[in-house]
Amino acid sequence: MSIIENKYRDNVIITSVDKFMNWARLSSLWPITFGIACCAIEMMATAASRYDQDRLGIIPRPSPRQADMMIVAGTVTFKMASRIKRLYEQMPEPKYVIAMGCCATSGGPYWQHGYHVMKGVDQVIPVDVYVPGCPPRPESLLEGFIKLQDKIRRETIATTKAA
Amino acid sequence: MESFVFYIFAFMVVAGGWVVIYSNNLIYSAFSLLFTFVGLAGLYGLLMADFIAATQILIYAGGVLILLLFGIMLTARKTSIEITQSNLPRLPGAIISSLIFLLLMVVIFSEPNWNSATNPGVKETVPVIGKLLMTKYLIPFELASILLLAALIGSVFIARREDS
Amino acid sequence: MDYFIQIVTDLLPGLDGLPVWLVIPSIMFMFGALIFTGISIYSLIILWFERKIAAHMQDRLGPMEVGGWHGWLQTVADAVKLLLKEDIIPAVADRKLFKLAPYIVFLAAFSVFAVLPFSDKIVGSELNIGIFYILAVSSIGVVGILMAGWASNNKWALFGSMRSVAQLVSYEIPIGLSILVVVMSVGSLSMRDIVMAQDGGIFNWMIWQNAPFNFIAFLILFIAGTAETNRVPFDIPEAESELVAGFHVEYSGMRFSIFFLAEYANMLAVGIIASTLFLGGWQGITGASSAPGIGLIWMLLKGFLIVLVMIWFRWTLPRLRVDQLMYVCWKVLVPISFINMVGAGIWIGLSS
Amino acid sequence: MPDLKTEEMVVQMGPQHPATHGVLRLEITTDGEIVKKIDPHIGYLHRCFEKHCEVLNYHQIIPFVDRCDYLAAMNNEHGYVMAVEKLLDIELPPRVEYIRVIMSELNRIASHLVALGTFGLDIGAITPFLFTFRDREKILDLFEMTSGARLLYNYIWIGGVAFDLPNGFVEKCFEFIDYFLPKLKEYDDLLSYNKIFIARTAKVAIIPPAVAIEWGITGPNLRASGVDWDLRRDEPYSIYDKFDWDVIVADGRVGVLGDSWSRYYVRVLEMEQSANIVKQALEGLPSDENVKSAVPRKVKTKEGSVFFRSENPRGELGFYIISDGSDIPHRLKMRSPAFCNLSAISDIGEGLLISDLVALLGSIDIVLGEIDR
Amino acid sequence: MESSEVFKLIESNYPDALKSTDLEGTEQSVTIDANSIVDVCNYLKTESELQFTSLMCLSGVDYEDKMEVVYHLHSLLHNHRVTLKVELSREDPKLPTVTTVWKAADWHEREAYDMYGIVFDGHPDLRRILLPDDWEGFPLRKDHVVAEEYRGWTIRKIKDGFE
Repeated sequence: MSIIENKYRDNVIITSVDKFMNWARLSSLWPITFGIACCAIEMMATAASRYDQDRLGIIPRPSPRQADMMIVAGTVTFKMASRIKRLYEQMPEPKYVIAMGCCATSGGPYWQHGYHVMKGVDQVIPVDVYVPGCPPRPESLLEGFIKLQDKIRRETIATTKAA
Repeated sequence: MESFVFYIFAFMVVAGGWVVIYSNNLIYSAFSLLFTFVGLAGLYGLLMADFIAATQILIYAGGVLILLLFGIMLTARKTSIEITQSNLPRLPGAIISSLIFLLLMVVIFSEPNWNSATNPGVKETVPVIGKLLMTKYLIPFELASILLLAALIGSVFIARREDS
Repeated sequence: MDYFIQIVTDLLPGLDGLPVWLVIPSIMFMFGALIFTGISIYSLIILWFERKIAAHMQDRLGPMEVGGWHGWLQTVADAVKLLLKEDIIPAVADRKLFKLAPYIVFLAAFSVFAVLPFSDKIVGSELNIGIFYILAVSSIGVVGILMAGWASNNKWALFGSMRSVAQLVSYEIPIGLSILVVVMSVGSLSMRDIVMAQDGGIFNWMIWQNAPFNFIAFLILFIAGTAETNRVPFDIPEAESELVAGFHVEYSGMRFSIFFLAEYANMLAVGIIASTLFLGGWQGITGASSAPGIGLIWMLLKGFLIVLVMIWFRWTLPRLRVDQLMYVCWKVLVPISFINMVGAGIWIGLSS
Repeated sequence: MPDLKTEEMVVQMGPQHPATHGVLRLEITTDGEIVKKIDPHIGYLHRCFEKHCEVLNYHQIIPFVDRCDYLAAMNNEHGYVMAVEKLLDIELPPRVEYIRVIMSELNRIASHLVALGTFGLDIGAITPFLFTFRDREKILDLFEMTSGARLLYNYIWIGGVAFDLPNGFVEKCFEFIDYFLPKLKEYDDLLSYNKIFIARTAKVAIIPPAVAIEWGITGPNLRASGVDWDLRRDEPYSIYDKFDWDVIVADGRVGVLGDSWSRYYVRVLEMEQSANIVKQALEGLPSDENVKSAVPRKVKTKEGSVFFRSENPRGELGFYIISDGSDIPHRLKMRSPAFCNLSAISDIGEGLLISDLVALLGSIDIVLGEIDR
Repeated sequence: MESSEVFKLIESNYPDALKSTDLEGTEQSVTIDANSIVDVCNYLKTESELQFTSLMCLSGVDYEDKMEVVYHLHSLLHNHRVTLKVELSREDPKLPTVTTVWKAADWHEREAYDMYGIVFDGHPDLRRILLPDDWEGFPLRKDHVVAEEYRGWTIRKIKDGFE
């Protein structure tokens, strides 16, 4: 991912460094303020008073350069797809993607007849966590954050073992 | 230690000046002026002219340099970061600057009381400067301010004429 | 500084044998490192505070999970994460200037701390032109911001830096004029003298003297200081809804955190300068205390209070437009502070 | 120096930009900070709504109508359903009409709250956004109680509504109204009459009435320009003529007619009126009736066409339905209010500062789902 | 004023322009000749009794054998409305623009062009509005077949046995 990954074998020190680094990363996930459609409103509601994603240390940043993850909140169209790809490429490693809602996951209700709707954002960028729902409730999105944190917790900078 | 600090500042001044002259990128030239100014301020500081040093930074780094950079950025193509300059008239430049250098040398060495003094220690310079400006150098001081005022009004006038 | 040198030589008696040209710079370096650590820790704390205060103003809780009790490790995690991020330099950016800019901005913010009197004894250098030095040095940061905006080769960044520079250059004038009021009443540019002139309890503080001129000067200094640190309602250089993130839009990871650090260092500097000039510096409400630690605590407390008010501003007010910002400076603050200065001069002349 | 030329610069604002409220892209040519030309690019959220209408039957379209204007799903459903009912000639039980009006007006408040909050965000005030969202949650609670969903309800059906009001809804709704009306004062204190806010929005991006009509601007934006026109009063549909309420027309209180502040404040006052309507509707709510008694099992329309407009929070929402007699529309065109409102931006936005352009965009309150459909 | 009276006024002023009137169906409408639509619209907008100042809606419609453009006009002053129709051939749908009459027609006409390929002569900026510039085909035409892919991304993602 970043500078020091995949250079060392697994050992005790690496494990504790892992723990520390992963803790920092999962505790401060800054999403890029990027809402596309209906889900964006629920994403805003997640940031707002009642659900308050700041409790988990999640504050939105307007610039992709300063963001750690991207919440693809809404329907991805073909016109938009290349933009999303570019935004994703502008983000610094390590970066994560949450596909929020059915549209971002698979095209959702526009799956069959949507000639201009991309059937899942995973055709353009890799997705870490899929949050289902149309739109997902803020609770689901928070659950998605927690799932992503679990995923980060398992990361390691050691050389990946032969599977 | 003092001479060590002196060499650091002197290096900053000379290196900054070198980049100003020899860089092909106009922006680099402008930004390296910052180092020249700061180094110069450091030299003033070593000479116990602390007020002059601070003024040097305030006026030159904070004012003149910014104006210069604004000038470059606003007149040149904003959409590209490459602004080049050429240093074609090198020979005349060399002649003029060596002449100035010679003149300075003559002035410096013809001064009769040119003795090296010991470090006078930290003294408060601001009251002295203030008194001098208000007594002995009152007329040059006022003339300079009138000149600046005239320049200011003139530039405003030129800028405003466009509208009418 | 002398006090610090004395402490270090007392603690490490072996230093006497070493040559002076080696010892003094290394002690200076140690002092610098100490200040740097202090600023970093302070920034982490104040950031956490800001998030908590903002959250409670908005019917939220703010950071709650990271580190257990009320998310007190939140900002530490943020800092560590920023340091671990990939450091992107855009392909079209000017690499040299892009790398250099954050350091210049931070350098300007950091060198101010060299003369700030944290207490009677804890002070980097007791320059006799202290306050003038601060004015001068802080203007270097402008060059760094311009450099950052230009080198990013991003139009939003360029807009941001242009706005920022215009703002910083303008607001230095009311700051200078309101500082002059204090300097006139004390008769010295030295920070130490200014604090000493306010000896003897809360009613001798500079803010109450020369009524009402010093009070107006304090308000102007505070408003202009808020503008100098790019805080709401003067945060147009990084206006989120207009310029995405302003001059640091292309910066990521560590370089971005340096900008962040510089902003919070500047805030603390403004707080300490304002409290030194007007609120009695390291002296307590009843006057100076002889114990060395007490002065530092008073100083930080006052600085912190002013920073808190700035935070309060940020989460309450909308932001001004760029021309209104200039209007406020040139047509409101500058004339008022000028008249204020003249009035204070006359007052001082009459009362002496 | 009369021939000193400044270079013009083309800036891409969006599709990812905090001020564009979604995925709008503005290609703006600027001279310094002044906007010289705006070229809006839309369609980044074109979800083929009208194509879906040509393959789905009348009932199935309702969820897609929801997703067009996701901030005012109830209002959209109401408009669409009334258009189809006009084609079918259905007589509705009165209770259904009352429930629909309550839902539409509550959703209007919710939608305006988002508009207010995001407008504040555009101007740089962060806290009002969280306050409005806090109050909006209370409305969403009411919706959740009735329809089970927070944002997209699929609640208003052709000929009725999906469920009757749950037990305790009326009391909770009264409670909400009592809670909400004092909050308007809070917004006034925090934002509306804030000096900086007024300086940023009053006399900024003025839309004169003639220009507004010419571009087909409707809804609060039109009323902010001083045109006294509200479909709910002037072409009464549903049961709006039974209630006692006022059409809010801006009076240029702090600036001039048609400026950004007027557009903002019309919404604040409209929320008060909506709350009034809800209150009256709750008081006049007829007792238990079967809310699904008029719901047709299979929609069989006669051949023909209908154009029906209703007052959406963003303006006049029109549905043009051409039926060929089957249960699937031959053509359904949606006249979306935000589409028409936004089309004027290149005309109005010229000569503004970038900051004012942001204020203009925020004040006309666009929803990209509806613009791109 | 009732629609039928407006139709009579049009008939008396522009006898050649009027092709047919439909007073029977659910919506009264009048069909205008494509070439004189601008004149008729200008008349409807400026005539003091009518003053159709706002163009509410402009829709393209595709019948299998012909194309239609439908104008819904409304007068804020007199509060009356009228529906105009223009019939076009499917092979070469072309008619003059009404952007000179109402500016609001600008985006509506671009949309009709985007979706149906109807060409509005004299439109200042007739290009695709919703779909990307390099999109092929006019998706709302009844005979439109959705392409398999766009820029390498799959548009239709239909599994076997699922329709």
